[in-house]
Amino acid sequence: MNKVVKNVEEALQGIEDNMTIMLGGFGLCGIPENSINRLVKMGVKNLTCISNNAGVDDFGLGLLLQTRQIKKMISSYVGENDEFERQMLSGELEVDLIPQGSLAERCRAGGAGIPAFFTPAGYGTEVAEGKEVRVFNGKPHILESALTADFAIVKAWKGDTEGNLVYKSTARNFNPMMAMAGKITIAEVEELVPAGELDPNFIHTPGIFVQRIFQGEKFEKRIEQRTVRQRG
Amino acid sequence: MNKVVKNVEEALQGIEDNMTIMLGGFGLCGIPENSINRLVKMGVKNLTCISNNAGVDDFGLGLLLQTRQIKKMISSYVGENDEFERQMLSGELEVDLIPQGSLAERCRAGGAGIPAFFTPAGYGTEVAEGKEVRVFNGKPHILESALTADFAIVKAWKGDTEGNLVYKSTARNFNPMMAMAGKITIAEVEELVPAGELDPNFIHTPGIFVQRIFQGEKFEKRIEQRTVRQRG
Amino acid sequence: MALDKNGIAKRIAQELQDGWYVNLGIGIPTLVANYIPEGIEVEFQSENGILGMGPFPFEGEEDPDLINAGKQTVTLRKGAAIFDSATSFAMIRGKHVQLTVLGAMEVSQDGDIANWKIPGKMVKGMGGAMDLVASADNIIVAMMHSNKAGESKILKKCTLPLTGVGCVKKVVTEIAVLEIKDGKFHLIERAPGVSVEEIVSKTEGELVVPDFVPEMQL
Amino acid sequence: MALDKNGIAKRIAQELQDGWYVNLGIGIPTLVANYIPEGIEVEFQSENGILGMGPFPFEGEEDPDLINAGKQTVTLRKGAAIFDSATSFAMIRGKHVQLTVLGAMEVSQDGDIANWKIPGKMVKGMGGAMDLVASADNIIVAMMHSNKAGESKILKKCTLPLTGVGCVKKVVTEIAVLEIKDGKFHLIERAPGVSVEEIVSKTEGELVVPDFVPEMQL
Repeated sequence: MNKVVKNVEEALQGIEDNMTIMLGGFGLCGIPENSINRLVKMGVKNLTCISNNAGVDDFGLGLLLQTRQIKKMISSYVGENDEFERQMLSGELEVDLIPQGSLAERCRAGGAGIPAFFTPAGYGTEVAEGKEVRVFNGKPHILESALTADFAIVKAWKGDTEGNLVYKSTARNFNPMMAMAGKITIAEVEELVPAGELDPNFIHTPGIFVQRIFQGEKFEKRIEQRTVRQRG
Repeated sequence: MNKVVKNVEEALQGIEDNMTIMLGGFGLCGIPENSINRLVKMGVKNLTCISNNAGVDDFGLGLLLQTRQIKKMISSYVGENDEFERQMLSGELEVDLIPQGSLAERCRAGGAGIPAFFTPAGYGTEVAEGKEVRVFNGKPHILESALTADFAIVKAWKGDTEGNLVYKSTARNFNPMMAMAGKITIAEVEELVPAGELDPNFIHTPGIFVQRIFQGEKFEKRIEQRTVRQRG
Repeated sequence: MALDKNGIAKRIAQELQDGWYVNLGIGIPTLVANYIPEGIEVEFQSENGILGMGPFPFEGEEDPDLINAGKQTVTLRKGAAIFDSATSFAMIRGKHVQLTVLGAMEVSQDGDIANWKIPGKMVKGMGGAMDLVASADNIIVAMMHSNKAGESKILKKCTLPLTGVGCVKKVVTEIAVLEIKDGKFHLIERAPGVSVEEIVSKTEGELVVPDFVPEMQL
Repeated sequence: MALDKNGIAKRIAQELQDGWYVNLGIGIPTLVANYIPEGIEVEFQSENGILGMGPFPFEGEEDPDLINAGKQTVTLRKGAAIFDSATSFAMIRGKHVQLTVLGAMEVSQDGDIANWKIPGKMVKGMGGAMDLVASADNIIVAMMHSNKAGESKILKKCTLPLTGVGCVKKVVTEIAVLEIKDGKFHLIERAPGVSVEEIVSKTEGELVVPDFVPEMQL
């Protein structure tokens, strides 16, 4: 089942104003750089973006904030981003903050046909407002619903022509769950290999979850917090 | 964090009458053979066993049925097993049948701190009896609860001293979820390797889920349905 | 003439569309894999954890660690992927599998299906069937039109414990192709040489018969 | 004399037990990793997907694909494992992580914690904090006893939006170790040279003071 598209232009065809888009990544690690740059060029507007973070001013989702293409962010941790702050405080940008574990599980649930589940996270806080509370084993839990998206855009290390994906190290993060939850899932990979080159036993995202795959042209892979120790 | 125990005897210490035990495997594929043989020798009784299948008469969980050590089976598909049939029809054995996907998800939920979730599987059938029904997106779903066990016993291909596990091919099946859901999880592996030998990026079950690990003495790996095709 | 099992499988294979992921149940459904139309590429999912299931292995190459959901030794196609049971049913429940083909003991005109339990007899369990029928948008049932006693299995209402409700869209038997909509069976095709009268007489459920019922093209 | 951040971290490190998996939050908690007692082996979990997190890399060996939850470049220890965010929070929610250490803006005598939002100010989000505090059986808060305006952060009731309710069991500040039980703070230890009076005066919440309050042994 060949899922390969020529390039980022072809991969992102069909993304339109007002759509909901999931984007993998944690901080700037494992984000679909090429696709984000392309979204800026496409100029699609009023997007709802589901992503754990919102990039920095001049990289990642920050770029789409600069151009005011995002109407709403659904994230667990934002900031590190002046333009984001300005838009949020002025009310230009809607922000829905979700506990990180609930965000991950809600994306997985969306891809797995689980419409809702109970979690203890957020009970007693404003996250629980308007949500059903139920006690299990003496402990209150809140009911959280599944998240899906018109398009999910994920970034993998290697991918094959069938859409099977392998991530590298902590660039995995939210990518596997978001790959499951997109009506159409687009994978940008550092290296596109023929079917059969990836070991079937060590595939992180089976190709069934991926509709389009392409090899990204360039990956900057910016480091957000360069921390090192001295030798010897 | 060294999780290694000497042998199957040490690994299964603490398993007592009336306990609930999860056992990985699908059919006879990926079952913890050495541990099952040891349970027979230990003679623990009135066990509740959670396992997708119940083995065959003289292999796998069938051995524990022969010795009448099992009080209740929680499975999705049983049979292929005359002694099982006899005990079930005579009422000696309680049997709780669960849709396979719900069984897998309930084990995962148990390990993941999700006390309950909604699934469409079983709605309108006797599986739904006594369970809450709720409509999501126009479709009725039933509320299923998490499963946990006093001990989970899983079988892996390779494991390291820290308890990190790698499964081989379809012998993976229920093992990863059950590894998550045991209060104490025991892993029997074909090959025990030093920490650092398994690639951190390709570990199926992180060691945090495993409390005890040992290299099994002998793996018969019986084939249930040997199907072949003729050469060209 | 009524079809044999391979004929039923062949007819169902005509329903396959390029690019589909397909889950085949045990029995007749498994045979569908032998009749994939030319120019069509489909990928088989096995709920024990395979995407891209291949044919049986050559003798001597059986791997006890590589079986399908029927516990048969199988092989992997190029580009296959292995996963755990939770992920497998995430694919199924999440509607990532485009077609499910499975057998049945009874089907009703409301699309209900019964295929896992006969009260008073040995119960083997539903396996993955309840997840599959509750989730798939596209379910084809492969079955014989009547049981061994000659009684219709295409019913107004199922008499056996249900596997799922209102989920079956199409039934292919040895004599007919039926669609289910608006609470009725609709006769779409008949097996070569089988008369409409025979199908009508063997169908207990309400059956809508159009003026012209084409023969299956196999 | 009041402790510095490293002192707080050092005191918290004494709480570690052999064989524990530990999640350290950003700030002071991160420093705990530098003071693991001799003979104790613990494994650090980072919620972005690491078990067995190691120290910062040597200069020139930073890997942009290998960061911790604070987005800092890190390394892996021998025997480490990488996983996705859903699995990471399965570990946390499922109580497989034995200890969580995190910072706070306020803690109440009922064990409530507020550490993610100041109304009217920029809100950065809760990240994984709500999952961590709602799940862990064993939560230690590392914080300063007072805010910059000199007001106590050890309160009868939190004034800021909560991160979790009734979850904090122990608080370590620059001047004291407090346990929370029965709806009260209990003074367990004081920093070397810090008087009980000072701690009492800086604590707004109800504080139970035993006759003898030992000094921390650092």
